[in-house]
Amino acid sequence: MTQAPVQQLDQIFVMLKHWLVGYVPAAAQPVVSSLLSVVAILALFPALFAFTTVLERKGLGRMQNRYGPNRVGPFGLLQPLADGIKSLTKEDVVPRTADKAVHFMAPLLLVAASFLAYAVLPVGRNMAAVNLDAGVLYFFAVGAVAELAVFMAGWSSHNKYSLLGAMRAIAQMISYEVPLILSSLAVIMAAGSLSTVEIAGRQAGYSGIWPHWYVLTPWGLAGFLLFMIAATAETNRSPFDLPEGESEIIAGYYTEYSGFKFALFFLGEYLGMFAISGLGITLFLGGWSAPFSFLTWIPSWIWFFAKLLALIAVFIWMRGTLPRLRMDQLMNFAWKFMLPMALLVMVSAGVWRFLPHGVLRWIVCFVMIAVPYVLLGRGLLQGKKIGKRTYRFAE
Amino acid sequence: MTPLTGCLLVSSLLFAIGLGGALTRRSAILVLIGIELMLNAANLNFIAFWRYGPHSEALTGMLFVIFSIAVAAAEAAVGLALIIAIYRHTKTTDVQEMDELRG
Amino acid sequence: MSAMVTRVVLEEEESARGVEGELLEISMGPHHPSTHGVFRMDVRLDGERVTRLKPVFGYLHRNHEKIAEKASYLAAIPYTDRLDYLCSMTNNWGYALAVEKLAGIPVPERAEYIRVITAELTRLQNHASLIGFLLQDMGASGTPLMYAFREREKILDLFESLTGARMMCNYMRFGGVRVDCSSEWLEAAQNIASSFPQFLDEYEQLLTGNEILMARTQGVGALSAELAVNAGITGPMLRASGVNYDLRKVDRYGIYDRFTFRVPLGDHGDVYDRYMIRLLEMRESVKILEQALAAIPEGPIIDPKTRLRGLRPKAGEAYGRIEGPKGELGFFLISDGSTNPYRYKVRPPSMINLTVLEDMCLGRNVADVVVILGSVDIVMGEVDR
Amino acid sequence: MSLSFLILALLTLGGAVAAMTLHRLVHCVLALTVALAGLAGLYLNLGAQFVGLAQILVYVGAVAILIVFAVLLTRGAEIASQMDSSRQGRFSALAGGVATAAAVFAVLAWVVLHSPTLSAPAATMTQVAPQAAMQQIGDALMRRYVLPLEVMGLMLTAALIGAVILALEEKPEAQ
Amino acid sequence: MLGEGIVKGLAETARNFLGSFVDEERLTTVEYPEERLPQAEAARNFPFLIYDGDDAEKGLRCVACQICEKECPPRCIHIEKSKDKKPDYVGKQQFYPAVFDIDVSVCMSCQICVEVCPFEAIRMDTQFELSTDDRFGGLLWTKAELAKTNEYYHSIHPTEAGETDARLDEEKAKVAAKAKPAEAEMQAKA
Repeated sequence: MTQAPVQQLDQIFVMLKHWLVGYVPAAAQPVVSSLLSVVAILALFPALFAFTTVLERKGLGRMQNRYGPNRVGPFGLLQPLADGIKSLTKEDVVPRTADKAVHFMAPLLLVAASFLAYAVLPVGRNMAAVNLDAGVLYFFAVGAVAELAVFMAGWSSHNKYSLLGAMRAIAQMISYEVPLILSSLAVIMAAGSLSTVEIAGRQAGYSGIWPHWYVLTPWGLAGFLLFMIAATAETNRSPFDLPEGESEIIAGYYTEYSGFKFALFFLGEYLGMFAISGLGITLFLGGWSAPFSFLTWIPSWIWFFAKLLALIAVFIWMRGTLPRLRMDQLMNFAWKFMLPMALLVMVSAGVWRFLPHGVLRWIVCFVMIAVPYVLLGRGLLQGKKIGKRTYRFAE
Repeated sequence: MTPLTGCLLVSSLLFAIGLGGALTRRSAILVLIGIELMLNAANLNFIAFWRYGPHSEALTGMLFVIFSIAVAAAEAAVGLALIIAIYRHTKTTDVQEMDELRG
Repeated sequence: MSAMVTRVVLEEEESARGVEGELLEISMGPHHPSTHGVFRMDVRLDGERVTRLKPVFGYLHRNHEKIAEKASYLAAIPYTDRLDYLCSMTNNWGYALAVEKLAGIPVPERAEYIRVITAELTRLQNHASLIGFLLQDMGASGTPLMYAFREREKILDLFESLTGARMMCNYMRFGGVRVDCSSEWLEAAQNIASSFPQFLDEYEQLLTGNEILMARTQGVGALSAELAVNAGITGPMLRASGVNYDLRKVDRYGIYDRFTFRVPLGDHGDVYDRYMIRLLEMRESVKILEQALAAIPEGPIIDPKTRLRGLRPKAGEAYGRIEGPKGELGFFLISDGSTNPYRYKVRPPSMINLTVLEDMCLGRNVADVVVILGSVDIVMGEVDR
Repeated sequence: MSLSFLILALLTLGGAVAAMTLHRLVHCVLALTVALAGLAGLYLNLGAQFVGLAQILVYVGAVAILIVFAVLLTRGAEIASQMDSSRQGRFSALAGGVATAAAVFAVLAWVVLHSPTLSAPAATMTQVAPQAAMQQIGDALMRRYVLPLEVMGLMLTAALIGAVILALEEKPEAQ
Repeated sequence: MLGEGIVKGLAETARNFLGSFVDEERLTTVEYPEERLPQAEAARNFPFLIYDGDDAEKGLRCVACQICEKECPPRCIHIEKSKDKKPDYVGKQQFYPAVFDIDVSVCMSCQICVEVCPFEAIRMDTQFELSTDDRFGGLLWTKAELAKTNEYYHSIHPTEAGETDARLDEEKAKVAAKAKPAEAEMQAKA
């Protein structure tokens, strides 16, 4: 009877919630239940944000052969506390010519929109705040609101750099939304559902020790990579951090923000990153399911957060390595590479579905993706005459 | 007042607001916004009738709205492209000054 | 297309489209994260395309030349440290060379070798950190810069143990150098010279093949050989445009004719070429270092007959120039026979290389402006003096 | 009629009024997004989940942004119109427009309130929200409405190409 | 192939990431102020005046020749010559500085004063934590603050100090050799 405690551990939060809800009158139960979920999300993800800022700074530091923050608290873990106090006590500067109301609302809207997205993420078995029938659609709809918040911030600041940053941000977010949605469509097609809970559930089975994750198919892997690239662009992370490209346009759309509002932007950005990583995990990496069948005894929510942290680490790794793209190159990449590849992934997912099981469909799907990848990649580089060069020397 | 009547009243008010704006505002972009509002008022009607009318399982009203949203997106794109193209020529977005047929 | 024509075309376009509302005028700097100090560019943008760029400098003007004219020949040396504060050694050398020409002072053998060694070390650290800064401007969040600084630290430690200061070395004197280097010091320099290629390999692994870096730099800020020569561009920037002009080969000042090294030349004159030329130059510098460290003789380090204090060269003029890491660094001196120069003029490579900034930037993107500026290799202390 | 319906209706109508009366164009667009978001809320309130979410995705995410871009691209016009202070004939045009709109609303409201079918007792109406699962919508789109769907796709493509061509910068003719 | 260089770069940063945990050579950070780098013997920061013996007034080597004041590039030294004289280290009667001020905020640590001093009286200190909130009092150092013992000099620049002492001893010996016959004469007279 080792199964029972394991299951209990897996469902500990679900049971906790039921137990708490059981104490309120029946009429108020739905409200209290959703309130509990909201409180959990509101507490958990900002905490993760705080932790990630330290992780990022320490990780970047190590990549650059430095220590990173290590003065506040043990291993510098209290650094976010210090940062929070600092941003709270800083003067909140609003430019005189700014559109005060819009300037005030932009960070709030951004953070609110970022939080809303978590409603449909299943962070563990039976652990989604809402099981929406159109969960993925909801996710993208809420994500679209962030674009508006970014525009509001850039426009209301009445600063040229802010406006440039906002224009860049919106153009980039709209362009990369297309491959983002298209690559998720492949999974939606394969799973036959728009519900995040169901998509995660579909991937929970195992063949031998291997899970049924979509990433473990040729189209799934390609789709996952495309999804993560688009997600990087969508969340304005390096190498797609043009909207806030420090060396070019200071801080982009939040140039004119200071103090706590600035911190809110920061929070919103990270929340967006977690949310979209969470969606990537749900769609491609099997959500909360364990990577091997013999590891299922570890609670599902641990797996979800482990995967989330791994993806965040990849984000940090990329940031520590890559320089930034230019606007036109970014657009070229979106429309000339990402879009055709995403369409191909969709087609390939369809082919995968209708070919019989066996080696053949692996080969067909792999070739369907690999050959255009090589060709498109070559076109992207050689079309612009980009490549390594040789140099001559004078004695 | 039944819920349906409420919806229809809201919808007709929305339509009137859009119409009033489209008629009185001079900026072409605002006229377009007015038209969008009127279109959305119609969409609300469809949804309301789907919800409270008979044969809701046929989803006709809903699908009509889905198509309508797609059309509206196309309309907005083309409309704004037109406004920008005109602006390039005449340096204005005022509908009352766009009175020449010659570009 | 020559810059003048580009400018005219862009201005016509500008007036055709009407200036208000569509063109954005932004002031990049003097407090902008990527202007390498206090440098300002008045940029006019059409969308994100640059239609006009006016460099504005002088924020860091410290009256260097006039101060040097009022100071004795010796007292001017510490001020040359502060011209291009990354490369005080080569600055010292350029000035010392000018005074040596003016007063006809010989330099002992060992001093010449030490000068070559310190100058090439300076070149290594300057180029490495410049590439780091360039990548920083491209948004690489400091990683290449930190790697460059890691290596630079070793060289600066070496300088400190020799001269007492890390950056403001104040080391060379007319007639030689200030203090002798020990054999341990030479060994440490040898260590750096032999481990540096390893760092360069690591650096290239991180950067050279990177598609984003190539896309950001290839074809960006191209400078034709003709314009480069006409504008008086020197240094790696000129060689990236394909002109074989290296003062170490042309003037063979000091003892550079004793070393075998090659001068890398680019064909496109764009930012990528400038980046690569600097990388290749570092490898050549390492070669020179190896040869110099192997051949350094014993002997005096300064001409014993030279009066450092109260030097009164005969009336006359002299121009001493060296191949600094940034280009031709020249010092022009006129003596009227007194203890301080009658006229003292610096030819700052940073500033002259900066003059073609607008030509390279017109019609390009804002993001390119930053990268192009980064590739010029400027230090505002030298530009503004 | 529930409280949520009232709130959403007020939000929608308030947004619409603001969108049509505010002075700065960007404010109008922001107000418009409020109105459209309110409408999406109304759809969700009425049980049309897919439509509500699509409304947010398309209108807030795309159309509003598109309009914002148009506003920014025609910034010159706004500056000019702000300086334009001629108010002659504006009042009569304003009054005419408002009167027309009011008349239309009066007619529509009269019809709604006096229609015999609509004033039927509420009991005959569907009280339980009809089910509209994703599966059903998908089925309907792919089976019964497949032709309209295809036409829609074609039209969207045409609109995309058309918009790109219209807004494409005109090349100065070769001389 | 597209992405090759990016993957190489990622491998490089990963190598450095791991290397920073195992390789001392890579992680060059020194956590000041708990940890400090050993200072190079040649390190220089601000000048100080050397005195021999215990009394700063009496043993000060400076003879107020004002060469350093003239040669100092930023002109941060201010000297006022004394009216009377005192014996210097070889016993010769010399002037001494009544006032010797250095404005540390102006000084650019160039060491020119050390080079031009013919009396080995001024040397560079290695102290660098000199920040103060009092710009005019705290950063204008007077003779009393500048004077340091020869032992201190030995402790910070042992090699250089040794050479200097050797030079001074030689000079003293020379003077003494010259003085000896004279002394003997005097004694003989007496």
